Amino acid sequence: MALKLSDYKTDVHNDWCPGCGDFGILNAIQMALADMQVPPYKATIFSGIGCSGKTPHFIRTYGIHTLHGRVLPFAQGAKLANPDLEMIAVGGDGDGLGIGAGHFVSAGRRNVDMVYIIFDNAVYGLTKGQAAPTLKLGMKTKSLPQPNVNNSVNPIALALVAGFTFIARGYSYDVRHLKDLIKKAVAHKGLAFIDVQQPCPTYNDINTKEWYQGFDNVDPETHKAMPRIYKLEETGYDGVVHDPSEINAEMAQVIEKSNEWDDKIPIGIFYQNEHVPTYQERIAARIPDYFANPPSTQQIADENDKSITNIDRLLSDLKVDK
Amino acid sequence: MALKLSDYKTDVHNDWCPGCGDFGILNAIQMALADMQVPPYKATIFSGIGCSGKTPHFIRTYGIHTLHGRVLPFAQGAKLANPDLEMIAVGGDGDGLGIGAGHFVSAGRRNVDMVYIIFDNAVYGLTKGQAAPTLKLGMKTKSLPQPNVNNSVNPIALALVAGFTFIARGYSYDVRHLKDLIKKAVAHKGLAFIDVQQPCPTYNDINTKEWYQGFDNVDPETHKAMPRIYKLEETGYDGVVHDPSEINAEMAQVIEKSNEWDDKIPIGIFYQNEHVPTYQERIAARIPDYFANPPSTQQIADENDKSITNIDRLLSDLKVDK
Amino acid sequence: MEKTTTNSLSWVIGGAQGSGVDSAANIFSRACAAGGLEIFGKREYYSNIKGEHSYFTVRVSDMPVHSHVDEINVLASFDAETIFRHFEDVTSGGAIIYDSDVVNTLLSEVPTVDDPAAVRIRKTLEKTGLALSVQGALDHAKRRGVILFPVPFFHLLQEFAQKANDPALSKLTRMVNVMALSASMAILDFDNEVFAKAIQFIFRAKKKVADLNVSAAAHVSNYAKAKFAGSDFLYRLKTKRTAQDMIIAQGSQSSALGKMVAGCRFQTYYPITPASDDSEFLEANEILDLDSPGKKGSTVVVQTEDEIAAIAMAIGSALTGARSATATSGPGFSLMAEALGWAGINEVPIVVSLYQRAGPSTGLPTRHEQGDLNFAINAGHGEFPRIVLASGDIEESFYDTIKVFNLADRYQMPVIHMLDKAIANSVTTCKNFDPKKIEIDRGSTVTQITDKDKGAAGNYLRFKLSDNPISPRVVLGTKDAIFWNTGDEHTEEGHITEDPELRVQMMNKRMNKLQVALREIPDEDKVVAYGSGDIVLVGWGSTKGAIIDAMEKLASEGVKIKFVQIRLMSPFPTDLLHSMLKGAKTVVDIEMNYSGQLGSLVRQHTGIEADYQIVKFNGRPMSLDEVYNAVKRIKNGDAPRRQVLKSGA
Amino acid sequence: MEKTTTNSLSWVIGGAQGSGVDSAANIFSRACAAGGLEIFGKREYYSNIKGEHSYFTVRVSDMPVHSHVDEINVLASFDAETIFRHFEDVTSGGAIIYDSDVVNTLLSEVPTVDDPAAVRIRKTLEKTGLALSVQGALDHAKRRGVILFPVPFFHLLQEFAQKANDPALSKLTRMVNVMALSASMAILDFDNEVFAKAIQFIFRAKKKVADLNVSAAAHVSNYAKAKFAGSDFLYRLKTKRTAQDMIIAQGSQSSALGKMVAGCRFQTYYPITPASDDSEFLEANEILDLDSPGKKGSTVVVQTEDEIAAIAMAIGSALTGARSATATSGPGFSLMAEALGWAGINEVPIVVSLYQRAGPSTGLPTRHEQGDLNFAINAGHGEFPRIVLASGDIEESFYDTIKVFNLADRYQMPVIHMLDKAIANSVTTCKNFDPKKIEIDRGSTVTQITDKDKGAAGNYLRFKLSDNPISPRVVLGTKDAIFWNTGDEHTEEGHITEDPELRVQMMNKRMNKLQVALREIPDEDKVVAYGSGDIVLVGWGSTKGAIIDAMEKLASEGVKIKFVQIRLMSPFPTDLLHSMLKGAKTVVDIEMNYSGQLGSLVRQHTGIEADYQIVKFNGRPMSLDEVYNAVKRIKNGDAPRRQVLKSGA
Ligand SMILES: Cc1ncc(C[n+]2csc(CCOP(=O)(O)OP(=O)(O)O)c2C)c(N)n1
Ligand SMILES: Cc1ncc(C[n+]2csc(CCOP(=O)(O)OP(=O)(O)O)c2C)c(N)n1
Ligand code: SF4
Ligand code: SF4
Ligand SMILES: [Mg+2]
Ligand SMILES: [Mg+2]
Repeated sequence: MALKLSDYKTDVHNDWCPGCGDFGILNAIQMALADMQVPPYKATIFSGIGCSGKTPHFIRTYGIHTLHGRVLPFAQGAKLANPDLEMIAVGGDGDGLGIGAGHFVSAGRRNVDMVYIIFDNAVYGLTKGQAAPTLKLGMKTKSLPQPNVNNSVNPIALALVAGFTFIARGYSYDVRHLKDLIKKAVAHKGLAFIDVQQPCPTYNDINTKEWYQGFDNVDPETHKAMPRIYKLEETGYDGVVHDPSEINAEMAQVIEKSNEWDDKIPIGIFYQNEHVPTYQERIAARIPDYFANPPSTQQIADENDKSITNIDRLLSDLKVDK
Repeated sequence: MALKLSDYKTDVHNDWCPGCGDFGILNAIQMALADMQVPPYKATIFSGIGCSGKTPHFIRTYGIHTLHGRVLPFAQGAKLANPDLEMIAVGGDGDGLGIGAGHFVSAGRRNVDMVYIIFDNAVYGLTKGQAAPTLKLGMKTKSLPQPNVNNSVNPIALALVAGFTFIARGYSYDVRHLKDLIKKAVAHKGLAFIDVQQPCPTYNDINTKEWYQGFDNVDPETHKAMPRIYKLEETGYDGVVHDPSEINAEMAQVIEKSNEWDDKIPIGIFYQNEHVPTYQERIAARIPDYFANPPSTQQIADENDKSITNIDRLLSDLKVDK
Repeated sequence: MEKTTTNSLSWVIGGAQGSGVDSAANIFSRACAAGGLEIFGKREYYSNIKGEHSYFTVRVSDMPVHSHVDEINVLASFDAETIFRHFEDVTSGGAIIYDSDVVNTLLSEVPTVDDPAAVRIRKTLEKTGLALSVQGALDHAKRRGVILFPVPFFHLLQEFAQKANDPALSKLTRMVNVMALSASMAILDFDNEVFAKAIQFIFRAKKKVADLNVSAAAHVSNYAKAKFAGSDFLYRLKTKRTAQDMIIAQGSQSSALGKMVAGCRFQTYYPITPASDDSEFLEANEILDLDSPGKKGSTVVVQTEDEIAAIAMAIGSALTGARSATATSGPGFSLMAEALGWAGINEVPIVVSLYQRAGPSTGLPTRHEQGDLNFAINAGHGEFPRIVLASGDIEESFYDTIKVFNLADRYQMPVIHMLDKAIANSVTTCKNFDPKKIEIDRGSTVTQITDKDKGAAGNYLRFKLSDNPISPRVVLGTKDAIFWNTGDEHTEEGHITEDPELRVQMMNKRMNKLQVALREIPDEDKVVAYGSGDIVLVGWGSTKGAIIDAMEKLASEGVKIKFVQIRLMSPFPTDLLHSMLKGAKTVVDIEMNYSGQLGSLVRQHTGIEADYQIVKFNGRPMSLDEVYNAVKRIKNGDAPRRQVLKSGA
Repeated sequence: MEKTTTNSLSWVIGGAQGSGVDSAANIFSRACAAGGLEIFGKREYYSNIKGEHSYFTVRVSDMPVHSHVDEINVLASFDAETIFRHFEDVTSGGAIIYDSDVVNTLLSEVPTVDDPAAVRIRKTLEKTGLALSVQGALDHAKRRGVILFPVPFFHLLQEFAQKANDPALSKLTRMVNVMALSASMAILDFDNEVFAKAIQFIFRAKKKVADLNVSAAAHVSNYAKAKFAGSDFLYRLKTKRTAQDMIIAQGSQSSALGKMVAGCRFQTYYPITPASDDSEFLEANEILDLDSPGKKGSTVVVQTEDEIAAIAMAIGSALTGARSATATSGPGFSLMAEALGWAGINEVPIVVSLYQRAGPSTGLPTRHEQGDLNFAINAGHGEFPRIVLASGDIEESFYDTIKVFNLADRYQMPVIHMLDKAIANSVTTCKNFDPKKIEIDRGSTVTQITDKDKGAAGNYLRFKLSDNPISPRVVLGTKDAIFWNTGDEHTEEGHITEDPELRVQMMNKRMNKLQVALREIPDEDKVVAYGSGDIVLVGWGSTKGAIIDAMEKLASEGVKIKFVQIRLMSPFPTDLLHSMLKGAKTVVDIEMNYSGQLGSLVRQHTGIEADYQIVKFNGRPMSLDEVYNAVKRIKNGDAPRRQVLKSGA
């Protein structure tokens, strides 16, 4: 029996603000899971703390709502202990790129085969609109007493330098496109990152839906709004590293594209590189049966509750009469 | 009376291992301070924890040996409270790019006018040689039971993406070159980063002095060692952003250069961009007399120990008979 | 109830987050205060931005009030959920003001009423055979003698728009908050002018909005006065002359105001409820007036990447001589544990304002608890000196804020100033803060170094060992005073040492400072006793208001109790407390946490075990009634050793 | 001293870090053990990689030994600093083996002797009018009856090279450690063959090095036996048959071995002294033998970016059902405070091996202290259940490690296993570990979900409320058992709730588990009593060895005392302790920290205040003598209430 979209929904009341971009991302995740027919019990959604952090409660898969900034370590630990499960980590921009920036960089170094989605609204939503790391320098959203004094971090470029092997950007009001990105991210072998532009109508009155749609940016000729969002794939951009030798050129291209902002904001896949071994593969290179016998499923005791681990070899080294 | 090099030395016994690359960095810092004639009491060296963390104790300026991974926040706090002092932060690669990676990224967003030097030996020295974030994937230094399972982080590229506005690499056995870099970093308006290649003869038997000198990499023709280290400035490389429009090209060039390794390792200035306002300038844009009257020197009480802060304006808003 | 009750009531307004409950409550509070009345208000809300139920309770009286009560005399509402959530608490003779358009709303139609609450409401209504709708709830209330005041908000808005000849106004549903408030004011017969002035004040930043709200309020008021004339409702609010020099103090501002006065010039923070307000108020008012005319002070407020950076930056700043602080709540404080120890071993004066909220972990992030006491006292590995001071109410918190900076400087150690959600999210009338009352004490500092400050090697001795464990402090950048700091054990100069003897001397030096502090800190900052009686309630922090009010109520019935408020939590004022508990027949530990942390602390230090424990940990602050009833039971001898209080929605 | 002392001595070898002190001591220990003797050894070193002074003390006896003594009977050295550091502690009749080439080295020529130590040494020498040189120190010792054994190491090395016809060997100064050791063995008349075998064993990974060392040792031995024949030195080590099934256990491995047996299959860590060894041993032996032949188990050991990630990853792993742990020391543990609470509220079994070292902050990172007790019990904001168990010695730590995993699973909460530097850096002979002794108890788990596990809405109830506060656990990936976790307060399904009633129920559920644990945990894991007597020493952790040994010494003098070792630090075994302290005339709190943390804990829970306190916080573990003397003073009635112990270099 095929799984339906509704099979991925819980009956938990969703208390995001009306019009919040988070809804689109939630839908896209659920649609992607349904499209891929992932059995709900085989997937776990991990989240950090923030408005975005509530996401798992609305999805009927295992849902682990962790601590502010720590979603990646929690999720990586689970994935490494049970590589069979689908692990999707989600969280806010403050969560992932502010307090969590260190884990972000370190996760890139590991390349654990999983997905990380950032709900990028440029504000700390749940704490009432302070500037988040992606808010541009000098911007003053309505909740700020003064213009933002910090430079913004560039999540795409940061992911690239950190070592993420799949890097994409989505837009929360283009749900189908985002859903496809998520499916590709899940299919990717390695650590996949999706930065989702997510309007927060309550606190971010700059990067609004209307702004993304270019309502403030009307073509003087056609008098039509010029949408800022465009799709990389429609421009012939190819982010795939086909051969490791391309890396430098590819990286330069990613950096350049990731610096686009203001009038043109690309979405789609910026970068994909499957030439880097996953962390799981690196473990398997040391522990040959790691995939078949990962930590979560190892038998540790016999039917009489006696440990079956045999440390005689190690103890014999300690024997005094050796 | 001119300050001499010896004026920057303490009589604290230095217990680094013989031949440690740290000595070169220490000398370079002291020489730079002497060259610039910085009065010792006007400078503070902050450090993290590690072999490198002991550095301030050997320098006769104020010295604040902080916590593992936290040197940047400590130093930034001090600098912002007293922008008149010269603040130099130093620490290990584990300190700055492992546990401290989040602060590294966030410091880039601030661009506080100060200097940060990483002693990059690719190992955790003081804890006996575990892999540090800059150790390349698959490398097995003598203290590791297994080859390194993590990808290395690229400090130059990370600094670039984080927003550091001066990014350089030095080599601890080229003390004069490093000294010049430090002087330029101090002179730079904004946050300056120097990644110093620092051989750790005790634990890192891969990236040794001999390796940097190319003893393993002998020119088949001349039979001479081909040193890996070369100077960017001698190749005509120009890392200075002369105009903000050059940013993309400049970044691409930095990324490419920073990816060079194995046979050729560039040192020198990768990037310098003074078009970004410093954090101090951003504060001054809000608090006009910030530079003249920073937190550290503000008078807060009168001679009778009465507070001189007048909150009448704020209290009057609370008055019930208003 | 026949007699009119004047100037003594409990008023509650509820509504969805983001629908203006706060503004309405602020107007109400200010109006009362401006009308010479005393108020105590408190806010309850979900960890949510828009849509979940929030409410504001304001108690009004002729006499000072310090707490809320469980009962509601006037419930002002403009949505269905508020009725469902609170109808049972409205007293006989009390009023419910509600939107007549929502009466048919079913309980099941309000998604924000979560399961456990819905089950309880359903049970109540079913038991009395009433409909599972707003109407049912209203009927339930009515049967119990509550007086109902239906107001057709939408219709009135349309009328208002018509009258103003501006159809667009009919869409301004954002104004229903003030309209519901105005209906309450009308039935309470509150002075129109004072009310209008309060509206103007709260919306002072937006003159047009203010005017519109005043007119809309007047429109509703006229309607209500006409419609409800002659009702049985007998509560009244009568304005009087205001007392001189009273303010209406916000708990979210008192500590920030104290910081300004204290001379705190550097504050770091990472956003967290309910601590962020402290920093945001400082930032919004970063330029400071000084007594010297023409000169300005300023506070540098830095939003950091996390709480580790927050405390580290504040320490860095403190080293330069700036009075420096950070403000946080439980989760953030957990992350500060390591750096706290660094400040401790390096004798750096630093203030952490710890706004407690309900834990553990993320817990109930917008709810109240006093669950961090043990942690605050013990946070950080190893042993280092710290001072922990807990404020009992808004007024205390202002003066305490100045004191904690003095303590930090004087004893050169981290000071944790314990506040909580109940203080931060409450508002009260009180005497205007006196910024000159507490003098600035920067402790022992040196700016000119002489030979006596130096060691044998000619170096300045930052951590000089002498009979006085407090060595004079210098700041970075001082001439001739170069020193070092390290998280390692250090020499007098501040260099690393592993010498066993020096280690012992340095440990003694640091820890002995606590003895000095304990000797010097005035008694009133350690423990304060109120009243007298055989039963002694020992408490701390924000339960103070409810206890003080309950004491008064008990006293009016001839039951005399004593309240011992512990303020200095560490170092523990053992001797003083001992003397205060001497002769107590019955000792009662009263606090807002599961395990009775203060009780254990008292026992640990004094050996005295409380005879009774009154605790609460459902996330809602203690009410006057709860304290009153719990003490009554003890008095009557029918109390269990542990009473767990559970009121609050 | 006239009589020969056989098989009872304290041997110390010292030298610069990195010069082979450890290897020499390991060889010595193993040789003694292989010779049927019992040993207890401990290592002291600076937070430094090369050059600072380190030393290893080994006590040898016919009978089991559990501690070190202050006195040195044989000091084996090959550098000047070791003489300066330890000459005063060598007993009359004891020996100093030293490099005859360093006798003229001046104290001022040894830069690693830090100021405070240098001042002390200078004073001692000046007082007796001796030269401030190695010679002076040796003279000082000699005057006190110490027997001097000069060995010309460099010359012997040259001879050795000549003999072996390999001039390069003369440069192998790295071998002086074994040479100094060999000289000790020679004067102790230790069995050559057993000694040689021990060398071979320690260098077993490098056959050539081993052989070389054996030959060099023999060369020195011959020299020493010839040269020192007929000396007054009267200590001897006589080998015997080894007892069956004895091991020489390393404190750095016992917990790791326990983890393997316990079935811990996922360990995270961030490097830190002295905890890293635990993880590194697991990693080095990541492939595990199983009883089922042909099959292998494995441990995934992840070095994380920091300790926050370490605990978070371990929790993530634990959610999948893998037994998971992390190991750290104070600074790292400070960073884990927040996540600990998350594990607590979500009832996740997780083990934290906390290797205490001397704090606060970076403190004395390679030195010893029991300073984290209060912190371990209270770490993390808010209130959540946890178990804290402290091991007293290496052997205990092996079995306790298995137990802590059982406790974590059974009670579904974080368990902190307290160890310390003294355990981690010591070595002892003991009975071989029995991996089958402790059964594996995974607690209440479900793998097949039935309707009774589900709630009204058909969802699995991970946190089901029932009479039993322990709800059966499922792991991620279980069919039909979808649940949620959150740091917020939760419903039975694991969704966020702010309901006040549910909150109270969930708090009760979680905290009640502690009562169950307290009921079920066997007494011997709570408190263990040794001996009997009027004076009762109450202690915890690694002071056990010194106390046990001191008890024995006191008993031999007819002084009988009782030792109560508290093992379960939280939840506190109040009743059991009460019963054990009943009738005690004098209660003595003995521990390795400044403030007597255990003492306060005991008072907090039992109301019993210790009559005396014996504390130590100079970074060096307690010696047998210290405990003995301190108790003697108490016994004799001339002890102050607080005795601060200070021995150790
Ligand atoms: C350690 C810690 N610090 C602070 C907080 C308070 N906090 C809750 S949500 C949040 C920010 C959320 O912003 P973001 O991550 O961007 O998520 P959003 O709400 O925008 O989806 C913060 C700081 C916390 N829960 N834990
Ligand atoms: C919170 C914390 N975790 C771990 C440690 C232990 N520690 C001390 S030094 C060090 C690593 C040092 O490596 P690096 O930063 O590269 O400096 P290096 O010694 O190589 O100069 C660590 C992990 C610590 N001091 N604090
Ligand atoms: S505050 Fe912003 S991000 Fe949060 S729910 Fe509302 S709209 Fe969405
Ligand atoms: S361990 Fe390495 S980095 Fe540390 S002092 Fe020795 S050589 Fe230098
Ligand atoms: Mg956000
Ligand atoms: Mg390093």
